[in-house]
Amino acid sequence: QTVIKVAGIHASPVENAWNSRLHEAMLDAAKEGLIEYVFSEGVSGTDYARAMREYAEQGHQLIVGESYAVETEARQVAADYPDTAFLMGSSGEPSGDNFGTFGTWNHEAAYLTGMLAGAMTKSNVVGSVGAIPIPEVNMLINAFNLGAKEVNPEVKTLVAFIGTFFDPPKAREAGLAQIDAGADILFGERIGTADAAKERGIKSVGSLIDYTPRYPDTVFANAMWYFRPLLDAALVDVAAGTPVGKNYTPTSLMKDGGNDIVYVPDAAPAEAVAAMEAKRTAIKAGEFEVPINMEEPA
Amino acid sequence: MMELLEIFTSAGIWGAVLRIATPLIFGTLGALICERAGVLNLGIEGIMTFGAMIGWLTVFNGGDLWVGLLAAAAFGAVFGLLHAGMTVTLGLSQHVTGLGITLFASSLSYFIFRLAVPLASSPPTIEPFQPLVIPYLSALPFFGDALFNQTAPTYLAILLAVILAYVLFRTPLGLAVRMTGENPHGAEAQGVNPIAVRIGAVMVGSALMAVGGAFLTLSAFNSFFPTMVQGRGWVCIALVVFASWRPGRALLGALLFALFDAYQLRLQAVLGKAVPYQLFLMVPYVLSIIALIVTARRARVPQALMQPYRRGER
Amino acid sequence: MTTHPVLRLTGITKRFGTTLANDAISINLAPGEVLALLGENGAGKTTLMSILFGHYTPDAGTVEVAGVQLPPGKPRAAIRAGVGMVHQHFSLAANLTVLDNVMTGTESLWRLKSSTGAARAKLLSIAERFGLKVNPDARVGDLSVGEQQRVEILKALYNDAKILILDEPTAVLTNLEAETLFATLRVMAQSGLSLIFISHKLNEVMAAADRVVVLRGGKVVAERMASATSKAELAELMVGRRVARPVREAAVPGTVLLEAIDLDVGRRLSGINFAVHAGETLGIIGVSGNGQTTLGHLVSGLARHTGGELRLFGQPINHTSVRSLIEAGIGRVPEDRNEEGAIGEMAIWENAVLERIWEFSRHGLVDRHAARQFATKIIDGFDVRGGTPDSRTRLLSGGNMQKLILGRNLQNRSRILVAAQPTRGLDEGAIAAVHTRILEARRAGTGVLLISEDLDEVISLADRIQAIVKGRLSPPIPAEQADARMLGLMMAGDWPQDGKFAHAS
Amino acid sequence: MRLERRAHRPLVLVLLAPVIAIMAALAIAGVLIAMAGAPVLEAYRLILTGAFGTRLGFTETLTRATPLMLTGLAAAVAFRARVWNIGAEGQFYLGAIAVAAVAATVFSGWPPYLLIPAALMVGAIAGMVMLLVPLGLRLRFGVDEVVTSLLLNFVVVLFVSMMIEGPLKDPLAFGWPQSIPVGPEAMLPKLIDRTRLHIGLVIAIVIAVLVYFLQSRTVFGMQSRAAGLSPTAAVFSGVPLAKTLIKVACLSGGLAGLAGAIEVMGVKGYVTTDLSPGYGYSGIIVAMLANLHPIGVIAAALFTATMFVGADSMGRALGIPSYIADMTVSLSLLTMLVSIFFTQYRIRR
Ligand SMILES: Nc1ncnc2c1ncn2[C@@H]1O[C@H](COP(=O)(O)OP(=O)(O)OP(=O)(O)O)[C@@H](O)[C@H]1O
Ligand SMILES: Nc1ncnc2c1ncn2[C@@H]1O[C@H](COP(=O)(O)OP(=O)(O)OP(=O)(O)O)[C@@H](O)[C@H]1O
Ligand SMILES: [Mg+2]
Ligand SMILES: [Mg+2]
Repeated sequence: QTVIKVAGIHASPVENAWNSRLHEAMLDAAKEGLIEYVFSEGVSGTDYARAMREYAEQGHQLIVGESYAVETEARQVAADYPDTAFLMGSSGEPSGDNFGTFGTWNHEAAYLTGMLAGAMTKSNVVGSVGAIPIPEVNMLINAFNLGAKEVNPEVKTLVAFIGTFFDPPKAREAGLAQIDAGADILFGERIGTADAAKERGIKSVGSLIDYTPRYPDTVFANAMWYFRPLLDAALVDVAAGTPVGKNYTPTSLMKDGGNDIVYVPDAAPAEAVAAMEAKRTAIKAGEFEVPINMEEPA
Repeated sequence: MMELLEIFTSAGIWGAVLRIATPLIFGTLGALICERAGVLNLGIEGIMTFGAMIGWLTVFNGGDLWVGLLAAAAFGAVFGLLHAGMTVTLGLSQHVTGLGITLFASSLSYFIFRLAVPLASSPPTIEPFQPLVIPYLSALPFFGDALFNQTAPTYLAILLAVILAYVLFRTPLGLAVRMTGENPHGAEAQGVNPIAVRIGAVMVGSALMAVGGAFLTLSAFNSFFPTMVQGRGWVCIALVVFASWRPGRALLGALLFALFDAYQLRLQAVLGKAVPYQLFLMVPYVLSIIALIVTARRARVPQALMQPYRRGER
Repeated sequence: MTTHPVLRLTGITKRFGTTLANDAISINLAPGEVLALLGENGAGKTTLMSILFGHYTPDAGTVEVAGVQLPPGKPRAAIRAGVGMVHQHFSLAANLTVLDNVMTGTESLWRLKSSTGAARAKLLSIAERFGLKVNPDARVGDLSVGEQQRVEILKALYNDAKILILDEPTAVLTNLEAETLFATLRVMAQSGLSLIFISHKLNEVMAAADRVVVLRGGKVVAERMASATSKAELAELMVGRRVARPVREAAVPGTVLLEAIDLDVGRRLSGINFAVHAGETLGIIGVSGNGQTTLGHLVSGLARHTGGELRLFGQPINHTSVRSLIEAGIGRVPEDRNEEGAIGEMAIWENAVLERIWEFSRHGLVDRHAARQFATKIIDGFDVRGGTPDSRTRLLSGGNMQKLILGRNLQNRSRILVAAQPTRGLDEGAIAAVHTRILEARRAGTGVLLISEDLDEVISLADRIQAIVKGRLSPPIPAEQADARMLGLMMAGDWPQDGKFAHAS
Repeated sequence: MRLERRAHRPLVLVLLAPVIAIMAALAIAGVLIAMAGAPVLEAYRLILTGAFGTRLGFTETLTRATPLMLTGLAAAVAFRARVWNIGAEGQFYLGAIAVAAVAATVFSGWPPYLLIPAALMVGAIAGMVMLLVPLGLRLRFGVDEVVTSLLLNFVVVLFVSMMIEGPLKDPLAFGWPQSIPVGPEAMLPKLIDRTRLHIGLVIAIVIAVLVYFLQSRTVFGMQSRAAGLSPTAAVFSGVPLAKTLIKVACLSGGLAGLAGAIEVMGVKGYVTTDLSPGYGYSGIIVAMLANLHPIGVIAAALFTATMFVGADSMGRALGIPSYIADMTVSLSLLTMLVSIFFTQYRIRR
């Protein structure tokens, strides 16, 4: 078995929750000896295409990253380097034989966290703090809200966008503002939100990564997203020489282990947990499909 | 519409105002000191970033929170020395040096952070400043939550504005700083060394800027993120002009700015997406510009601002 | 005087790049003595005083005050030793109050509180003692030039100066203010203060100084007791050759070129009347702050009249612009040559043509060849020394810059010349040169409007004289009838209300 | 010890200054590289090859220099007339979004030889408008433009963000906030195939030469310099101050707007809020490095781009944190400022 040379290009610093999922998965794969991994972080839109080309010219076989801000250019690069495989977080379609895409689908897990939140809220108000209303953020918050409403039709949902991906103190202030507006459970699409919850002694839900260790008494559930299944699928294709120019998103679904809920069992009432677990099983079995709504949440 | 006004009656918003304002107060006072001595310090954004990083790193490595603030101040002063060395001693362009320092200090912060801290999925945390409980006051209804539920650095920032106003307008040192900013030749003619005053002022000012940055990682939040200063430094530069170079008004300006910010965050909760959120985010900037228009005629710009002083040159 | 000197400068040498500004200068000053330092523009006077005060570090030489050597380059040490200096270019902060300006640097910087009260009392008592009235809380920028000068002196006295240095203290003062100043200085000298003052005005030097030291090219070239010399001798010593100001011959006035009839400019000038004839000089005198600047700006195209009539060559004109006036043949010498007259960082040729750029350009392109030729003509014709057309104008001395400004206006013979304070701050040689040019232009038929605060200058150049007081103009009197007393009265606003002097023509 | 202005700038020093500056910057960067545990000499070699050694590096350097030339010119033109335009970043973005708004809508169907010039024009005009606001505030109310132009940068970026999430949002981008594309007809022709290098480089160089001509040979150039050096003297000389400054602002803002337009039409094809990695701010630095000389701006932009692209590639090759690129650039800017200074001054005693 040959070791595949993989390069990661992160538009944000790798601390960013989303990037950290990719980064960790690749570090793990490297540790297991499956890949050789190098990366660049904080690569701006202007420099992104150059980074792709440089890695391609250096002979990396698989380039993993995100083409959200450079969809057109990224596909051009892929066309110019047909021997290199690209796996890009993207809102667009795959292109050619070597440009594969994936979306971040942890909406199923978000739905399940919403079910817990809806059951737990006393004020019947839950809030979400997001970065900017892009499809994958919208989808997540919508799923959370829907989950909450499913168990508690009375619930009122608040949404705030802070207008930037990187301002934890601001996310915290937005969280506080929602608490002031009555919310007693916060869904933190952005890091910083849970700090507000912690400060005011209420509960909070994390997204993408497991925030519970960081906020033990505050974050009772997380809508986890796992990149490893995506990476593995792409690695298989690269090793086999099959084209990677396809949409890998389905690998993100819960039934494939791409996302899941992680929660503190005794934080929520037992019947709420039971209802949620039932749904979880249904999703995994393909009996229930969480609706995908990419519209900006109202 | 009542809802829009009701926001102001919650204690939460006033507490938020003080918190949001704190880094701005430090930064604005820092920039104000520099400018009173005649030096524009556009290095502020980078210096705040470095302060945020080094303050956090100090605490992360076992330092006390206050030691973290001190470390930030010390490194801020070092960058101040760099800025002063170039703009005061050599008399190089203050804009360009400042922008260069911003670029340098921020990239250096990220670089050091990356080398010093093991990669983790979410950035490691420290135990930040906790709200300081002030006997009786913190327990007051409404006001306790609104005003007296802050961390120590916030009170320090407010105190600093008062101290700075006193120093500038009531002490010989303050007079020397003001004279240097108005007419360094005049200062020199009275036996005050304008070069030394400027270097000192820029160092002290930069130290405050860095403390403002450190507040973000030691009190407002508990981790360091690259780019987390998010333009707060530039806002401070505007606030100095808004304040007509007066510490009291700087305090007021920072609070006002914070009020808009806190208000717009809460407004989103009320109005939802009826209005693009960008419009709210614009409000503080637009209001600053309007305030500048209103105060422009009355503002007394330090006459020697941005003018290099070289001894023995005319 | 046999007492040993309070101040001793020994072998002071200072070089700026290639200029030797001070060349082994040695000077002594006795207690209570008033010493005048005289010399052409650029002779090195200011440099010498700046070294004495510690602004500049000398390349060689020492400064001793009362027998103790001062460390070089330390103004603070000089101040402590009792040296006070009033700078040629004021070193005041316009935005600060008088008291702030005076107090700066007088207390230890690390004191926790300024003793404002004590300082105010001290300032007022000094002001009282020397008759220098000021309001300690006034913002300096709101004061008149004369008042600012007072603040400068008070600053020096406040530090208990025993030696007071004044660098051209009267350059921007009127005769009246200058007289008051010198009276004050005499009082100070009698109370034991030693004084050094720099001046280009020989009258003042003769009247106020005990002793005169003349610098030329950075060297001491002569030393005279004031009682044993004359203005003519001093002038010659300064310049190194005989200079005499040209003498005005009788005018042959021609037609009226420029006329103001009951003219207002806002509230700054009201109901003024004057007429400038061809081949004649009309002098306007007045104490600063009475409207000269506005008058100068009006006829330079920078201000508009709001009432009355302004006639150019008999035609009423409504809106003036710089270009229309220059095209009509008005030459303009601004009162502040550094601020308005020339741009130091631009080349001489650029300053020569900037205000008439349309004559030196086509389709928006500057004809640099023609412009340089024009500048060369001025440099040759008006004896502008110290630069080529391409050198930076800043390098020119004040006198030469003034010749350049006159030259660009007179090269193609203006029909009217407006000259505001044309010799302010210039040395005797330069004054003579400027006066010669103005008289030459007049002889050739140019009508000259001379706005000046220097009575001697107005008396020697003008054919008729009017005074400006609080925005109003007195009726003219012929120069033959003018004497210092009469002009003094006029400047105080003392003229018959019917608009005619009894003995005027 | 004190500084003394040199009577003239010795040619040797003028030539040596950049060399010394770069060496000093690399020496300091070397310490940081060593801190990151990478081989320093190898790093230096990689910077060079990264910027020039390959076709990719070479064309990327030129591509990155293109917007810097234009924003550098924008700053140089304004600063010469003492119009402190710190707002080139905002003008850049407004120029870019304006192009995005018209290229594929109003101008759709136009032939490229009309469409491209017209779109560039629109970008330039948008930039102009953006600088006329702070200048107008200065002329009318006496508001210092340093601060207003700086603040407007943030307003413009928010405005752009509002546009690309609102009316100009690309419906085909699956909700990701980006503007509608300018369309293939509006894309500037490439200079070299399979690279990002486009005709914008030529445009920028031609404009630099034109600006040089404008400043050194025309009445406008002379008057704008006079207005900058001494407004009072300029007014006395009959220079129409407000008019001149307005023209300067149009030129400066126009150039920055054009930079944005060219970046969209040359490289990216649509607008996002990270279109510019601070080109507007770097332009100020470029202009100062060039001593505000338009031809010098070309060199300074190339220099800045070289340092960035080279150091960025080096960081990637050696696996050290990518922030090394910005650090190297800023260090070389600071050392360059100092070394240029010492061509004008000497230290005595
Ligand atoms: N800081 C300086 N740098 C360079 N040259 C200088 C400087 N100061 C003075 N000089 C030059 O030194 C010479 C003497 O100048 P100084 O100011 O002492 O003359 P001055 O006698 O005071 O003249 P004025 O009567 O015009 O005031 C002049 O040639 C002047 O240009
Ligand atoms: N823009 C203005 N608005 C209101 N008052 C003014 C203005 N400019 C001048 N004045 C006042 O009008 C009077 C005449 O002003 P002007 O500047 O013409 O005097 P001046 O004799 O030239 O003074 P100086 O010799 O000090 O320059 C003064 O009292 C002055 O304070
Ligand atoms: Mg002098
Ligand atoms: Mg005046």
